[in-house]
Amino acid sequence: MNGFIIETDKTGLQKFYEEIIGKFETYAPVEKFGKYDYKKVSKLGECDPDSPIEMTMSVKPLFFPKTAKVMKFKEDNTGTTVSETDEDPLTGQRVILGVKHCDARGLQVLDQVYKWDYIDTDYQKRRKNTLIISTRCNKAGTQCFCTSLDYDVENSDAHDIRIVNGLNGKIYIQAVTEKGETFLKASSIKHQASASNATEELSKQYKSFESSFRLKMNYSEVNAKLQKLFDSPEFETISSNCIGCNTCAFICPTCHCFKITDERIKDTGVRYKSYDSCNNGYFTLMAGGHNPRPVKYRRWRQRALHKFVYYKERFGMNLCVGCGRCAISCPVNISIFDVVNQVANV
Amino acid sequence: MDYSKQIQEIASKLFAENKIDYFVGYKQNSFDDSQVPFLITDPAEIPKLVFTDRSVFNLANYLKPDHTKRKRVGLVVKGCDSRALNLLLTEGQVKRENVYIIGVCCEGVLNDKREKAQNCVECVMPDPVVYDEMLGTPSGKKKYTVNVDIKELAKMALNERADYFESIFENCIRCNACRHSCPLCYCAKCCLDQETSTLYHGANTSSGAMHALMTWSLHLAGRCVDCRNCEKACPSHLPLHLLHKQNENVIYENFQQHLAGMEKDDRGAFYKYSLSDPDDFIL
Amino acid sequence: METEVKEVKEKIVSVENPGITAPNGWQPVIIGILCNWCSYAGSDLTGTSRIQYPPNIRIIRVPCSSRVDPWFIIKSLQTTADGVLISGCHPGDCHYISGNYYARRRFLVTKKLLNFVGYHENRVQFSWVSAAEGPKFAKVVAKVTEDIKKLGPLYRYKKENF
Amino acid sequence: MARVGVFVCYCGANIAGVVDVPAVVQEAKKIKEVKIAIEYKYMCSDPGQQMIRDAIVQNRLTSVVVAACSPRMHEKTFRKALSDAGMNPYMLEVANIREHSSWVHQKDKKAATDKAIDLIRMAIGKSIANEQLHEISVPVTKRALVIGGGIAGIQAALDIADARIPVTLVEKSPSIGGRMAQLDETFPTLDCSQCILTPKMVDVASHPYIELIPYSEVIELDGYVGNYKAKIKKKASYVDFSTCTGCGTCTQKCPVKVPNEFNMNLDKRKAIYTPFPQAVPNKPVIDAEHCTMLLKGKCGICAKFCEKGSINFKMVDEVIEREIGAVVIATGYDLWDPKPYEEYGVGRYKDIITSLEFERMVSASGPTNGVPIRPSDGKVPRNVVFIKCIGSRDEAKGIEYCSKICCMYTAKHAILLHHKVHDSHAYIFYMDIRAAGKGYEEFVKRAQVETAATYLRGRVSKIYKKGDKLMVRGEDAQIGQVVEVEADLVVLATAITAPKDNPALARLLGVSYDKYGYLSEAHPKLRPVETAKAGIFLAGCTQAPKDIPDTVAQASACAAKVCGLFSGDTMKKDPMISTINNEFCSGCQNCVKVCPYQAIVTEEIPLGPGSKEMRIVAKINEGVCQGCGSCVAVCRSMAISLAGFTDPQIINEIVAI
Repeated sequence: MNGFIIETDKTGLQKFYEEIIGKFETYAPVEKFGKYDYKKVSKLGECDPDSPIEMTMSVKPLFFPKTAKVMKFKEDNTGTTVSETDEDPLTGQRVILGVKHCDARGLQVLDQVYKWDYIDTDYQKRRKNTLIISTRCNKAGTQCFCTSLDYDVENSDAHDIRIVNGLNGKIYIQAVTEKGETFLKASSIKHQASASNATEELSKQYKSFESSFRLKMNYSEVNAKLQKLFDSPEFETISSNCIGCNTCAFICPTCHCFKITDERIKDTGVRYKSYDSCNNGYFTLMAGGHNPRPVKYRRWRQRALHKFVYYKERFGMNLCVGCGRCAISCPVNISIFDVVNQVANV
Repeated sequence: MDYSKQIQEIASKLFAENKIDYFVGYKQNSFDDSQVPFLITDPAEIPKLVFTDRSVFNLANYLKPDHTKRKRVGLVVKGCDSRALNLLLTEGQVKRENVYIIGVCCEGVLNDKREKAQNCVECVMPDPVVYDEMLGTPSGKKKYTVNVDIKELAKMALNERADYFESIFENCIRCNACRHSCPLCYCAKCCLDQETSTLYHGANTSSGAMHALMTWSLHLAGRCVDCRNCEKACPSHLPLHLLHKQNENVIYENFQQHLAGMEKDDRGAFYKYSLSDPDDFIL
Repeated sequence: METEVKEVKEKIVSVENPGITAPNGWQPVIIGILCNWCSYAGSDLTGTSRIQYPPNIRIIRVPCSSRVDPWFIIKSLQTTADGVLISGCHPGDCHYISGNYYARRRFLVTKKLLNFVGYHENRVQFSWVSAAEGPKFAKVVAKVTEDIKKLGPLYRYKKENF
Repeated sequence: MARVGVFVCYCGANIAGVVDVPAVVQEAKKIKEVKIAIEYKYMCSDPGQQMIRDAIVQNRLTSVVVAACSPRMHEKTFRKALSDAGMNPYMLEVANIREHSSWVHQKDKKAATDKAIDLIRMAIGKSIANEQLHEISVPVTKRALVIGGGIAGIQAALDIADARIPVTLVEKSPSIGGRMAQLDETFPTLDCSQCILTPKMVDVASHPYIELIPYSEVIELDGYVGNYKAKIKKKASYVDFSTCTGCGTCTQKCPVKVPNEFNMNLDKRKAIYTPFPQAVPNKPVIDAEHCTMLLKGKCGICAKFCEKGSINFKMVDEVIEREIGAVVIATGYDLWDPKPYEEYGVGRYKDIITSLEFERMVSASGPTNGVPIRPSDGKVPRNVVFIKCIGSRDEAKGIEYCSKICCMYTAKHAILLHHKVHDSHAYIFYMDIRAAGKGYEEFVKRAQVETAATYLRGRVSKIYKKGDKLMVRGEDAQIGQVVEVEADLVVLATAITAPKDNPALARLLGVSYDKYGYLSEAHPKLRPVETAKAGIFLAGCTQAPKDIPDTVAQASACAAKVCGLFSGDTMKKDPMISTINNEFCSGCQNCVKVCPYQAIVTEEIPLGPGSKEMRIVAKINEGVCQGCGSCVAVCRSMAISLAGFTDPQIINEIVAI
């Protein structure tokens, strides 16, 4: 559902943000080493909710951190005793500003795997207690292709509140979910619904945004074709350029591979869960030495098909949300977009 | 500098005479002026080959993977790249007869801000040190200068510097892109991947990252040729060159001005010694 | 133990994190990695000649200083140690001819690198102690212990303390 | 699952006096892997060891920690105890709580106790990571190879052979004997060199355990201690030794005359020749560079006159192989060429000769039948000037070191000159007189007093010709003024240098050599006859300048070493050596570079199971590896591990504190 729209301007928005930062534990894109990452902020000056997508990490780490303690253990002559970690899965309300539409969608996609089979309580807690305010891009990045995937970017319900910079210089704050609506109502910003032309302005903005895309593809066609292309030789050719650095997986808003490691000192230790990537040669290495994906192209095939076929089959959503980050941070600029199209259009 | 034409000619010659199975060069990106490594087996692709001051990536990295390792490869190298290649030859990773090296006398490449990259400004050896064919005119060895950032950091107070590096290690997500993009990290199985946690910090904690990056930089001490592939690959844009330059600096000052990969059969500073090495830091 | 009491009074601060002060009665842990032929023999001699030195050092025996991989040092500092002492044969006396020459190069670079990323240079120290230098070993340990007591406990880059 | 037993020793009051042993035991009991922890007064005593043995059996222990004195003290004792209990002896770890705790922290009992606990915890941690190791036994081929047939080689060969160990003696010239055979008399006793040497030479030839291969060179050596394989090139002698009787007709008849190097080219020999009358073997060889038959294909007179028909111009070099267990290198020395001394007119004035030339002259069997003469006119010299340190101790023109023997042989020459030419007078210019050795100083005195040789301390600045005399101008430092001596003959005591092909030989054998080309010993003080490469030993001047007594002593020392090496059928070796994990090895060969013993080689293995493509990996030669661990520290991919000091063991120690 799309809730009511508030029309305001730069200063209004600023006030809105400042109020939030004042009231809640707020996260927003903060620049470090020329890269934006979602960090806790105490005042608006520190962050930039309109950070360019090319230079912004996804919000994934706020829900699925790059490393987390799973448990503690202690060994003595009585045996091994396991205990909870001191890490607190988020309790209080949390707000994230400047989330990109694709990232928000990414979380939606991740939810599927996290509430299926094993329920990851920590993740659920973090999701439940977080309100996502996303800003719609005005221009697509060089590698973006979110609009040509299986979800409606314009009316996405992946975020609670949507902020749109109208072409007319006005700014529209739109409640998307009930959660968002109540939140908006609670805020001091004037509530009365804005001028009737708001909806047109929104769609106008979206039109221009949509037209700015360099990359476009026919998703359903690609998806359909890929289902039959498991043995495509193309995977070998496209993977030959890949240097196997795993960056794509680590910065991807939807990749969720992880590894488990123990760190111990004396007789105590902690078990960690940390990011890993299916591009790692040893990722599928089994005890006894068998490895179903010993060579790069097989790992690439897994990556591409998992994103565009398997996940869709299982959860009805495409695992890739078209943010193009993999292509941006890939040292040799391999884009999942090019890959799937190349393979599909053989 | 633009050697696209020459390189295309050489490449087609090599394919024609069946001297190579692969050719590794650069190709223009479709959407901006940056370039990407370009691995070709089919002569028809040759016209796409380019080489300008945007040909940044160190192609020696492409002699690592299994599908090129034991094949006959023709590739383009700049000064720093050729030093890396030199080390790969010395360390028996590449057979000399298997590679046809087109050495380019580099005039420095541009970074994404379109200005001369820092490592090119401080470059000691812009000319190829090993090659079959040289393009451009050599400008000779330059004077060694201490990296500017190192100088800056040296001025900092100890705990400030520690804070700075802590922030670097915190921002590391341990994707190991640095390692994979480094032409000199060719180990069959990297010690940082060995999942025996008593040995290694497997976790992505800042201390784990510190452990990994420090060990890594020490494995490259006296070998790093400052091509900055690692930095280009790093998704968190971490200034990884700091650790390497620091080591390089210490080694240059203390061990007979040693610089990595300059001479043939030089394995790096840790694999030889001199009786006159500094002893004053030892009680 | 007077010395110790005094330290408690004047509150030792960790050099790397000036924010943190040492708990009362804090004593540093120092890991000593000694080569089997010179330094370990030397430390034995210190014992047999009953020369007293501070009890903070824990000694690990290795065949040769060239066996010491730099990341042993990093590992020690990250886990249990507040400081590390590595000791081998004097140049030219190496039981394995040239081991300590290779080691010497690695140590210099490692020491500088650790200092560069924010460890105090005295956290990691090196010495040449021959099998005959019992007294010297005691002196070295005393000095290193003193230095590290001054530096305070090491928290920087520690593995999360469990 | 590890089951560790901890055994804490009181060592009387030595440990218990300071460390609270019961408390330590209690702490040890708390540790997960520890199944039993007990204390005892003297663990090293028989009852103590019995306790350990029983505990091992009763508690099915997988590793044992003994907390007592230094492992350097009793490690072997306790290892034995373990193996007696049927346990692998290398599952033992010793926590050194005496030398490292009780004895050095006597004033602070609590700290000492805490430290003892930590040390034990570390030992337990390490022991858990211990692996079962087994003593390596390397088979030995009981045959020694001696390179060089000078007095050093001869002595070594004889001593080894007398212990009934077969020896292969390789000499590159046609006869053994070496430099000593060229000498006339030897200091300080002036007994005739030939008289004491030739019997030994004959012994070598006739010894049942010695295989003498003259006129040949070692061209290849591979393998390791106890198991070397040597390739030896026999140079073509063109004479079939098996039939040749050594009658000497051929040498008389041969028309070609060649300068005779044995006599320092003072006279001529034939193109087919035996180097000297007492040569062993006493068979002639043809000098291919000068034989007209071999050069131009005509002549062949020797063949005509040889009744046995032993001459064979078709003969070619042949390469033979020998399997050997140890090598003795005794390649001797060369003489330094005094050319750089132009100011002395070296090369211009005939009557300036080197000591060895003089030695040959005064030798009864020499070119001048024992009478020194002036090469220029053949007259017998009256005033002879000897100049010492020609090349020695002269960084500018020659070499830095002292050749050690010149002082003595010059004194000898003065005496010999006096014997041969009674009205002669010897002047000796010297820097110092270094006469350290039994009867040496007396000998020099004898030269000074008995033969009234004039010793002038100072360097010679110039030699110039005056009539048929040589004017030697030098400084006499004692009176502090320039002196000129009118000499008939000038003898230069030239330095001795390492044989010029030593470096080549060293590379071929894989031993190290110093900047002068002398082969280096394993330890300057404690291992003076071994090289760094196990099973290869050094005798004589090939290691450093020596006189005959020292040379012979070192040769015998080599023999003793060889015999020791061969005392058993196999050599027992400590198993604490490096091993390589091929899976991880990336073949960068850094280990090969840093290994001080050349114990690491490379081998090619298939890329994957059954694949044709090969990759290079390092390979440790367990016969040679001494277990220093240099390779482990430089192995970036952690493919190498050093048994007894593996990474897990050391890390366990670090994290256990």
